[in-house]
Amino acid sequence: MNQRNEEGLLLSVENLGEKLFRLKIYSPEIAKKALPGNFCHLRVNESYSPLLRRAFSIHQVETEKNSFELLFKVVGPGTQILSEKKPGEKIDLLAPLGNSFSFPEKDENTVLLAGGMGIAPLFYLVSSLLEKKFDPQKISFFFGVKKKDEYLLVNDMVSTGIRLHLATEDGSSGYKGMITELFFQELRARRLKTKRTRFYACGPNPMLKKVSEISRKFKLDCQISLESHMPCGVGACIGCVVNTIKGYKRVCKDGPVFDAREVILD
Amino acid sequence: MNQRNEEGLLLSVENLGEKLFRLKIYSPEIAKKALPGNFCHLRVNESYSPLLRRAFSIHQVETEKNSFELLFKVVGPGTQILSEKKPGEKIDLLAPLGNSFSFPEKDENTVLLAGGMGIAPLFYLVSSLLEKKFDPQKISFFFGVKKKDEYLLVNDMVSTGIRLHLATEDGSSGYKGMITELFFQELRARRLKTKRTRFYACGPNPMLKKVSEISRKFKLDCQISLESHMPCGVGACIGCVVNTIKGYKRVCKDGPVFDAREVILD
Amino acid sequence: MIPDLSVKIGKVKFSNPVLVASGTFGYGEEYGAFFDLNKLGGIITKSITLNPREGHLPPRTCETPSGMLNAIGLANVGVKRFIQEKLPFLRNLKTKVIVNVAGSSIDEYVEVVKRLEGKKGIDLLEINISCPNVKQGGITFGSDPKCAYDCIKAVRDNSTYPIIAKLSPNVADIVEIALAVEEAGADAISLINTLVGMAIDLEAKKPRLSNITGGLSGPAIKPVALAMVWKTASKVKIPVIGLGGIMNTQDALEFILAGASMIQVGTGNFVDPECSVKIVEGLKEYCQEKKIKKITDLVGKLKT
Amino acid sequence: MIPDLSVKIGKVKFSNPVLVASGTFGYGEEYGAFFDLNKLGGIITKSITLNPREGHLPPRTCETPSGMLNAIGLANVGVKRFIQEKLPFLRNLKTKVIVNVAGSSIDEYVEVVKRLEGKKGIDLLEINISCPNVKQGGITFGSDPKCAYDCIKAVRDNSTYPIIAKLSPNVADIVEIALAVEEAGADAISLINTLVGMAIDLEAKKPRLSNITGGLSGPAIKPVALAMVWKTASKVKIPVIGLGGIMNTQDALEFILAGASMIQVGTGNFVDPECSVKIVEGLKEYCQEKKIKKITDLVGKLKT
Ligand SMILES: Cc1cc2nc3c(=O)[nH]c(=O)nc-3n(C[C@H](O)[C@H](O)[C@H](O)COP(=O)(O)OP(=O)(O)OC[C@H]3O[C@@H](n4cnc5c(N)ncnc54)[C@H](O)[C@@H]3O)c2cc1C
Ligand SMILES: Cc1cc2nc3c(=O)[nH]c(=O)nc-3n(C[C@H](O)[C@H](O)[C@H](O)COP(=O)(O)OP(=O)(O)OC[C@H]3O[C@@H](n4cnc5c(N)ncnc54)[C@H](O)[C@@H]3O)c2cc1C
Ligand SMILES: Cc1cc2nc3c(=O)[nH]c(=O)nc-3n(C[C@H](O)[C@H](O)[C@H](O)COP(=O)(O)O)c2cc1C
Ligand SMILES: Cc1cc2nc3c(=O)[nH]c(=O)nc-3n(C[C@H](O)[C@H](O)[C@H](O)COP(=O)(O)O)c2cc1C
Ligand code: FES
Ligand code: FES
Repeated sequence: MNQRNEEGLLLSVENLGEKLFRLKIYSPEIAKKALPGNFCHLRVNESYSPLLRRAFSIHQVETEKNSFELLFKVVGPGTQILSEKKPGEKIDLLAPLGNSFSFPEKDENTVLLAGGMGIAPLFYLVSSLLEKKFDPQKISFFFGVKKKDEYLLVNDMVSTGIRLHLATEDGSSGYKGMITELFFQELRARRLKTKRTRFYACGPNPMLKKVSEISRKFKLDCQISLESHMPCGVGACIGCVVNTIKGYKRVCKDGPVFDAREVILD
Repeated sequence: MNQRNEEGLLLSVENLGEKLFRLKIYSPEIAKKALPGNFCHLRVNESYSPLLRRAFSIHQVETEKNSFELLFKVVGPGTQILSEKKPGEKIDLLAPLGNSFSFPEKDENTVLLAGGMGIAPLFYLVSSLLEKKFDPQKISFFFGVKKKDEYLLVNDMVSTGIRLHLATEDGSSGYKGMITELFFQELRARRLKTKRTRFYACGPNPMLKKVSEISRKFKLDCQISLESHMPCGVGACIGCVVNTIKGYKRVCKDGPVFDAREVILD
Repeated sequence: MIPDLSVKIGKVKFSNPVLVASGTFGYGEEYGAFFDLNKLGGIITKSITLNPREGHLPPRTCETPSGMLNAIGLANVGVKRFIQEKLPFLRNLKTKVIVNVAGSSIDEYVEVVKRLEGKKGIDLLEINISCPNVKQGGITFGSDPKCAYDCIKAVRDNSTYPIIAKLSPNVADIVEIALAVEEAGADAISLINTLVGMAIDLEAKKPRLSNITGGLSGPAIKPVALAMVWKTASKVKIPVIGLGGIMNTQDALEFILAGASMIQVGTGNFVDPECSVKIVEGLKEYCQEKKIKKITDLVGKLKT
Repeated sequence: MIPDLSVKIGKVKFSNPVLVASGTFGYGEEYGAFFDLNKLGGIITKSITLNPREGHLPPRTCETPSGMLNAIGLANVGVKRFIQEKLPFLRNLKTKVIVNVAGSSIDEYVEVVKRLEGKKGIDLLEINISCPNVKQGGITFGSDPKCAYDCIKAVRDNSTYPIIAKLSPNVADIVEIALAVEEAGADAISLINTLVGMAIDLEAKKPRLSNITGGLSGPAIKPVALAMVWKTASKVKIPVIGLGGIMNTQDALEFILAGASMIQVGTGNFVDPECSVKIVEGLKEYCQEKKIKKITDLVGKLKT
């Protein structure tokens, strides 16, 4: 009974761009325990529409303030309702859930790839590394979005001194194309070390499929954070599985972080 | 095609007491057409919980302001959601629906009986009579509630000069008991004329059952406004029927106003 | 490009595939106040029986999560008054008129059908062999392939109108029933009628419906309806008409992809009286946007 | 007054009538992190088959109005690993343990049941003759009274545990099946498993589930479940266990009034992991408030 249904208190709701929102939630328990890669399973209201909980990565934690953040995009009814919440409302949460990213060694390089909302958990990972005094120069962050007004938190990242690589699919800013293409170019041009380097990726499935192929090809030590439809979120229903070389694994319990080389995305 | 799905604009939401709310809605069409006794069928939100529309009597109309009012009590999810609406929101309405009260002649007496939220349509009827210069002294209003903090609009009624009779079930103010008992006493004591007098009643079914029995016994010309579960509200589903001496009648279309002597409530 | 939304059942050509479901649209008059009924593909009447029926005691309906229960009890004016009082209004419409017929014995179905024969203003019949709210007959015809066959065959032999058989979802194998009515000569099949359900008033310790059980409709049953349409459409040669929880264009398109040639809006009419015409518009827009010339090109195009 | 919530099935006495439904609670471990499992009347395991099953391709679930579809495909560790890896955890609980058994042939059911025989930590078996998500067997056993009888009889003859037969709602006449399994020696009946359903991704023109169809659960199906419990409970002598959309104490009480001696929480666990224990508490409070000495006094007390 170490896990509980937490009742968080919504501290703030920020609109960061078109359909992009950041929630800050007060919950000492979660703020204390949450690790980069963990997620929370959240009930958006008490009605039956929508019925099931919605999963969101822990995006940032402020331990001293007993709070943590979520970053999300409005894509359907659940996220719509969430975006309309007001500070002071209670939030019904199960968290922290799932496994977490395993950290690099101090002297290793870190390369992160975020596609769209994939930034949510990876930003927390970067913050944690920097807090642990990792050298920002050894951290490369690849961030790709569809068009430039979907960029998020870029200034925050620039100010940390990490190496930032940006791409937009429509070429409105940065490299024109998929972030995985830019990444692949850098890899092939050997501008990225692969030895003693830890790779992390999060984003839409087609992107992660690419990442997992590249990881297998280049034998990268790469962790990816997956999404799936999650009825229970705690490992009980076996509904959220992903295929791996070791058979089906539950994204919610055995993941959401998996070794990119083991996952078989279709 | 004289009826339409109206989109009203919510002008104000007032909390008039525990769980009691009054909404003012802007809608020139409805304000122009609505008669005392008419109701509106309202969709509280776009989700499927609740799925069906909710019916509310037209409680007041301000023709010059192109607005009308609803008065309701929070009893379940639909009314709860409605009570949380904010001015400026759009309200999806079908109105005015149903038949309306037939008015007394100028020289007739008028006796109205409201139980709880039954005040909603009857208040509109009284206002209309007064506006048409009916003599307030010829209007008697019996208003019964469970306990005194459920009284509504009493001051408004007092100031009009009509004869007000109040009752609470718990005796916390006015006559102690059901409003129908007080009414029956007054009738038997012949303090109420029955000739050239029009009676009107609205309230919970047990009350209206009493009223309909009394009306048959004393041969009162009495109109009652009924409630029923209304899927369509327009007469198409035959779901909202009430039994009458002429067979089942649709409350939404053949009513909600019926002759008290014809209705058979169980 | 104006997409072609027309569909055919038997020899009847509908201007579009959107119908309104029996029992949710009365005899058409009421909703005529809200929009031009001629914009619909067709109107299906409340079930008509031989004699007028008062229907069940109230309460007859109640709401359930994303759905509703009804036990109207086939309340209707009876075939005679239908022809005298209701048909004249329907006859004046340009939209297609489908008369839904119910009965508690094959003889009753046949008798009603005979009386409707040759009446001006009727384009098709929908035979309700699936009503869960009457004791005799009704649903039993719909749950046994032999009974379903006999009933539809008898109607077929006594009517020259194209016939739609409306089936019950309260069966183990819908395909079996569908094949039986196809064999009996039905020109189309409509699926689904309501699921048998019940709701309880805990406070009163009583059923919410006076009839105890009723029929469940609305978005709650859409997944069940879609599955039945999909299973049936691939097995029968006649057109399938899909319904159950259709509330908007997207729902309608899902049924069409699953194999429905036409769709019906039932409970959706209550939630939004203009639901059906909005779907007609929505289908047109969808076809335009996706450059689909004929709506029939979409039927059954689910990739499985 | 502390109300007596205990209930008996066969010779097994449960501390209260609240169970968690098969497939929604794994093998108990996961939810043990959220509350004291011993507060439950009992735990029903995921369906166990003879051999381990990987289950269907993802996506395996999707949400529908007030409900969800699943096509897990009976993914489970198989009876051998169940006994080795999962039973030890369950054995240490004080709550009752019900092992749910599935198979694609009567032989498979019998073989699983034989291997479970005499294993410490098992209190009852629930025989799933109703899973809509496997091609062979499964649901077919549950939709024909003869097959249902044969399956339960074979299990009965090969097991000394009390047996609960879990029935499918995808039938025309649930009472017929219930009477058959009672005749075959079942000690109780649980109703309902999921309704067959389907959902479509319009954008992709593909079914939302890789298995195309799945099982519908949650509040959407509660009216269907209540009707089946009510119909069955008055016809069989053995206890009926009700489930389908139970999300709170009120829902549970409605099933009890309709005739259920016990209830199960399925999808409700996903919405609120503590849903089941909250119902245990809620039933206690209700009985206290209404001065009901024994919960069994409420069973079937619907006024009709
Ligand atoms: C472990 C995990 C972490 C996540 N972290 C974040 C995050 O930090 N920020 C964020 O914006 N989103 C995140 N998501 C995705 C988020 O859960 C979905 O966007 C959300 O559930 C959509 O709910 P909805 O009701 O708004 O839309 P729905 O109506 O539920 O869905 C809208 C669209 O999204 C798809 N969808 C729904 N749920 C998922 C899902 N779980 N995975 C993939 N597709 C889905 C639907 O198929 C549909 O196309 C995460 C998902 C998981 C599983
Ligand atoms: C013609 C008409 C006019 C009405 N006018 C008013 C009004 O002016 N002010 C007002 O407060 N209420 C009025 N009502 C009642 C109002 O419609 C219900 O209170 C409302 O629908 C409850 O919705 P809910 O979702 O909050 O509660 P629900 O969950 O729907 O119901 C809560 C409780 O109310 C009962 N109930 C629900 N709908 C009705 C109904 N239509 N009739 C009787 N009982 C019902 C339910 O059985 C339940 O016990 C009127 C009803 C009708 C038919
Ligand atoms: C109030 C009501 C009355 C109905 N009456 C009939 C009827 O008389 N005959 C019939 O064949 N179906 C009847 N039905 C079933 C509908 O035609 C339709 O099959 C069912 O409601 C499912 O569709 P929906 O979910 O769109 O409502 C009725 C449904 C409702 C809700
Ligand atoms: C994800 C999921 C998996 C299920 N797996 C099983 C199973 O393995 N065996 C079984 O008998 N029932 C299974 N069921 C059915 C449930 O036990 C239950 O009968 C059904 O969900 C209805 O109850 P509910 O509405 O409370 O969920 C499953 C249901 C769900 C939602
Ligand atoms: S969501 Fe239930 S096992 Fe992952
Ligand atoms: S609510 Fe449909 S007929 Fe009255």
